[in-house]
Amino acid sequence: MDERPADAGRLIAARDIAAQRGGRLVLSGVTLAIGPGDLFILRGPNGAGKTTLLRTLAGLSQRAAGALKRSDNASVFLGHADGVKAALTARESLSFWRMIYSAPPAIIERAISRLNIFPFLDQRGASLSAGQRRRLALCRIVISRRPVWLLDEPTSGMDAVSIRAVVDLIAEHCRDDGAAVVATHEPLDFGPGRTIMLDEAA
Amino acid sequence: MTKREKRLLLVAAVVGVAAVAAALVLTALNSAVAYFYTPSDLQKLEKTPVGLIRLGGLVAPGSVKFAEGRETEVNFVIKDEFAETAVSYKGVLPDLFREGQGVIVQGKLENGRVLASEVLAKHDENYMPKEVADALKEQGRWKEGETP
Amino acid sequence: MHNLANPQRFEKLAIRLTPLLSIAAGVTALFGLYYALFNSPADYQQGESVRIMYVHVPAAWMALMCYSTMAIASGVGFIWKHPLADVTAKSTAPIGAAFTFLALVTGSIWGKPMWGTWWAWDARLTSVLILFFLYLGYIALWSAIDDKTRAAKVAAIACLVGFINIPIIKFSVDWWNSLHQPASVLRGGGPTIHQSMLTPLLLMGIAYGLTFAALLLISMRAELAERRIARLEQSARAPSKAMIL
Amino acid sequence: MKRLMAIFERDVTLAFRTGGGALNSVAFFALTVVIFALAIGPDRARLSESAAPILWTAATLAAMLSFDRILQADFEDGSLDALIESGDLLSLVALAKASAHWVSTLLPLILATPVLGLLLGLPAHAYFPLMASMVIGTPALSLFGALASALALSLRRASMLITILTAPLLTPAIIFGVAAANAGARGDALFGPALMLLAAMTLFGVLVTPAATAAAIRFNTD
Repeated sequence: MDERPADAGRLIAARDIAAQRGGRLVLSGVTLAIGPGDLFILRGPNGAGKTTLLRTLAGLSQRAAGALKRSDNASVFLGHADGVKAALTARESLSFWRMIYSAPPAIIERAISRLNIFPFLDQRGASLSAGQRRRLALCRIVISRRPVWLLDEPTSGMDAVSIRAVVDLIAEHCRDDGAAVVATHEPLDFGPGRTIMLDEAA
Repeated sequence: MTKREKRLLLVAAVVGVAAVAAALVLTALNSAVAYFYTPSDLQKLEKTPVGLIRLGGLVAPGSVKFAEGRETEVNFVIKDEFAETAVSYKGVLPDLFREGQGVIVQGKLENGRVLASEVLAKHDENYMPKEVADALKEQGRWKEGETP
Repeated sequence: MHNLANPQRFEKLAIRLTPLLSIAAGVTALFGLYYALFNSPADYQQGESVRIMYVHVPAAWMALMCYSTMAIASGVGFIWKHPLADVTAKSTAPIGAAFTFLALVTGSIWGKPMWGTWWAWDARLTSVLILFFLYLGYIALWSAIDDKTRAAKVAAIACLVGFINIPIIKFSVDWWNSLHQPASVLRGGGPTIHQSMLTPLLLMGIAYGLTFAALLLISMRAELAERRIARLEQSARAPSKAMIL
Repeated sequence: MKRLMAIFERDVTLAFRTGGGALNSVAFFALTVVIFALAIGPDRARLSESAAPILWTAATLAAMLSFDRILQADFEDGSLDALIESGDLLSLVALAKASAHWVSTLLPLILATPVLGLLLGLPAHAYFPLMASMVIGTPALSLFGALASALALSLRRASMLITILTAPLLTPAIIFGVAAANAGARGDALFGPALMLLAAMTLFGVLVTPAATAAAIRFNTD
């Protein structure tokens, strides 16, 4: 799986990129290629630039230097915020994202069952717990049908059962020729996968 | 629709909107959107305007008549090329006020006469020493209020 | 970082130019004021009050010029990402606001004896007042956003959108029949100001322009110094590198 | 297009659900008008003369207070990132959001205008010109409001800054809006040209603000 010709079939290829946050250079010299099947766990202490790296790979943040190649609609990004509206029910949120990503209904059914949304499908965002909101947010990631998932602390606020479900979901997505970069402080076990250590010393 | 077609459509829409906006501005500016009415504008109005209006034009020569013994009560006529409007005013006139001078008055229109509450003098874009102005006038090459 | 050489060369140049410009501005202003106050005739209509023109009109020119400078600098910073462009734009704003304020105040002082009012809501006066508020908004935006790279880009957008006001100011007196008189100097068919009055006006215009240049250089240097300090404060922590295991 | 409709629909729904957000604007609008009316005093003639400027000013103030909602909420809860990624041109997303703001905030104000006009003693023939000027001119408010909201996106308490940024850009809308309303009521020839200038302002907004808003969003989410 590791032996592929350079850049062929790559979804996102970053070469020597640097990124700023608040005017300070937080990352530099990062080279990373993401292709189908790749799963990266992104680790590093607070302030090391995990979120910045994810946002840069997502094309949301400008890089300060380096080259970034992304194929069309390569990725979907989940940040710290869930993007769940307090005034909309889970069902309404999902149908909104379904329109945005023009996803077929089957995908939604699958997302709902995998992330166990059903129990609170008709509850408004305001009444959901942090873990429930996080699961709903992950539904959007599934619905997007984008190959590369860029996830920032996807399991924050979740109970053990939900964490297991999310880890399985991500692993399965990568087995199906998807890819993921997961920034996390938790000891999640995805099976095969590589680790990106972000550190001053690294 | 392909991406190219979409982009073309967008460009066409932008150009179209810009053209309409420009046409609207030019049409609007052609008809006078004014700080004040001229006497001929007033004649053309269908209804008498309610409330305060502004009227601008030249003070008709020979029309300025002060009330007897008082300098702060004055009647005069404002004219443009085609029409005239009578004005009454109580108050202090600006330094530049004189016959033939461009003025703007603000007040209520009653029975075709403006009862002004304010008189503003408008000066033109010509600046020159008095001697030059006199000389030009003497030679008949220039009249106050026009561009030399 | 990669373009540090350029600002440094600029600073060397600025240090040498600032005193020259200041002296030139002072000398021109002295000549200009001498002509304006003592060696130019009174106007056939306005009498001695016309002398306010020599401080008012150049201030109004500078108000427009500064905003145009800001807009051009913003555009340049936007497209070519030249490191000095957004320093120029930012440093011009307070100077432009001051000139606009000066134009408004002197205009008001001129308006009272001539027109008979301190202020009128005609197109020219209103659009210049709006210009003043555009300057204030631009300055407020800069000071509200801490991250200077971001502030530069965001303020540039605000500046460019507000540029629509500049042609409106210039042509307001032609488009609408306003209380304010039409253009006398920059008009088709040549100036309508007698030479004896045009000379002091242009001298004062040059003095104002030189003053602007000197002030701009000083405030740009201050801004560059401030940025250097900010950079020093931040460099405590090296950027992270990535190691893929 | 379907995506843009979805964004538009969601924003309108949210505006009416979130603590009566849109209705709060109507309440603010009405209260401002009442305060103006009380401040001017019982002179009926003066009141009806000032009706158009009061209603235009109050509507603009109400709009200004709601500008920060256009993008700030989406920015804070993370859905703005998702909309940026959604694949549609961000300018069009901005346009959809500005339209939603107009429908959910300004349209209710315009609908409330006749009632408040009654309160101010607006003469019968003055309603149509006033409403026409508001329908044609107020979209410009939403468009420039979306831009200001995007410019101030990364700031916590942005509504003061947004007011400072939008006031100079919106002044012409109030000037020509009131000019059109008054001219229409007087039946003089200025009505048409003033409406045209208003329409031109709105079109200028359509032309310039979406791209500027999109750029500002990108820089502020950077």
